[in-house]
Amino acid sequence: MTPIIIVSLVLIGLSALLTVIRLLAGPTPFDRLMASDTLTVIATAFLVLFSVISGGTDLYIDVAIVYAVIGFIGVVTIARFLKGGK
Amino acid sequence: MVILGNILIFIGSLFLALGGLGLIRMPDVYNRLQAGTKATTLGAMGVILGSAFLAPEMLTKAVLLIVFIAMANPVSSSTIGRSAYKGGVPLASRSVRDDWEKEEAAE
Amino acid sequence: MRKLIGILLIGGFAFYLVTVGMGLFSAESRSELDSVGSEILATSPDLSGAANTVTAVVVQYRGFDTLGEVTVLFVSALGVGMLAMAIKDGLLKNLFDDNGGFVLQAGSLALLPFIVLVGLYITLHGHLSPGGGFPGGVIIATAVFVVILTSKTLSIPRGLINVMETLAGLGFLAIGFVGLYSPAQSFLANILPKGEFGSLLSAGFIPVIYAIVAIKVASELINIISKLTAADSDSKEAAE
Amino acid sequence: MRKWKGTFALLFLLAVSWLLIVSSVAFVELIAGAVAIVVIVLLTHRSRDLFGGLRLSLKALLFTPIYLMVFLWQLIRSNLDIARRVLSPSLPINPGIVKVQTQLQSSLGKLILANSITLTPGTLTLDVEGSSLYVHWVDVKGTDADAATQSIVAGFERTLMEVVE
Repeated sequence: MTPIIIVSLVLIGLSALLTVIRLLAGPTPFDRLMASDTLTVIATAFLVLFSVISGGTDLYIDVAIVYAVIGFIGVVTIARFLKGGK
Repeated sequence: MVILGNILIFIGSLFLALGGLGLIRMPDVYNRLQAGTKATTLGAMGVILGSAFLAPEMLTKAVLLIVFIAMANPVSSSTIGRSAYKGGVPLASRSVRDDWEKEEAAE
Repeated sequence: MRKLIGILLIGGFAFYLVTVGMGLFSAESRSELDSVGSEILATSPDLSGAANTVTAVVVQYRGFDTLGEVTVLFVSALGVGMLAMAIKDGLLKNLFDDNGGFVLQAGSLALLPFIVLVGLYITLHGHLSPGGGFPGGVIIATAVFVVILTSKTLSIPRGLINVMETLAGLGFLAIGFVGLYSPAQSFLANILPKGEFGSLLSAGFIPVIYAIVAIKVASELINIISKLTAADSDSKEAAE
Repeated sequence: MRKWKGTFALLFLLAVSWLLIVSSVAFVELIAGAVAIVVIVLLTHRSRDLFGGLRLSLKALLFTPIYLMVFLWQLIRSNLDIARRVLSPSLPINPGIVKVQTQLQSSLGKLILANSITLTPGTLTLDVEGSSLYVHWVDVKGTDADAATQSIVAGFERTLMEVVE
């Protein structure tokens, strides 16, 4: 692990932390939903990076692909449900 | 190759962090969507491509993942934005214009 | 109350991280905990021929259990279906009072084939990389779900899906009985050739079982979704 | 004709995706992929119709990488733009929703345009109705609808016209 990657991990962690703050703070349900959407993408990126730093196996990238797909579908579904009840 | 990968990962994570900051600072859900979508799309693309440079055996899957994120992320953001608008979330008070509201009122 | 729940969630997550971290760093507790795991890791490649040991455990070591799980899913799908039938218009129908907007409509149609492709990849490579029939089937079903979200008039071939579900269930049983009457003489014995370790055609019947599980999971979930949202009620009315 | 075009385009895109995701050209993988792709294409007739909007000509093939380049450049620009706005203490935004027009006919064209607008500097597509797009704009300039159309849509549209209908 080079120092650059450690700094990058810290930055990704910071971004996830800020997103979680938005997730908890709201104020509208759409803010929370958007925060979880962002969190999905951040987690996908992190999974791929983790797959490299944990020894270069390409197993985690399969997990990342599935995570991206399921995350997208979940967010879209909740967005559709939220529209019904104001 | 390794150096390029490191640089890409760093730039990507920098944009991810900026996106997180945008999520905190922007005044309403639409502006937050703007910051969130763009920054995380490019940020995730950078991190994924950079990781693929460090481990070339997963380059093909990484390319597919990048294309998927580039297609799916704007769709989910648009959907959230549209449901927020239809669900009655107002624009921030400093907004200057709303063409859509005029249309809906006219109907 | 909500703050309390938030604090509890964060606290629970922190506790989880700390325990996981401690487990990773103390070598002794690890070797104690992993005694069954290391046994399976040692025997799995010869016994099942699957590169993914988790899959080997699910299908090879406890395949009968998996058959039970699929049955549980089938029974719950049946129950939800009957409940949904009792409420004529479909439970979730009124939630979707418009079409979801053009971007989602076109976007879900554009992404549907590729998401299904990912689902099939996950299913077929379950014995090589993380995944398998259960997540693969769920991915396929959810992709169809997003298309249903945007259009109530989508006609789902429910008859075809029911046939597929039944055939998949019978196929699972058939493989089990083939194992029972083969020289190995045990239910769900892995009698197919193991193939070359790590290639697509390896691990004997594991990819076959997972393909069957994926078909069953996907068709059951699509059935539940279409009944709940009454997605094909319009087309049914048109046919009558 | 359009139907066959969509089928062909979808077959091609799925085949490329399968090769990318398995990252192997072993014979069994190719056979499994071919079966999977044919089944998917047979079952998704709406997606086939959607992909019928692609132009299949040498010129379109030539313009696809150009479009991707334009898109990538805009994405990088938009991130620098967001970075500038977020990092400056006064938060220089001037948001609003504007309605812009597009000349693209096919659903696929409008989808790609909407997605591209979402990822370009300061704009986010909220909805598309017919040939008009409702766009949330971080920095609204002026009140003229034509000027807005010019600055948001026109840059992509010219290149995209060559790729989709």
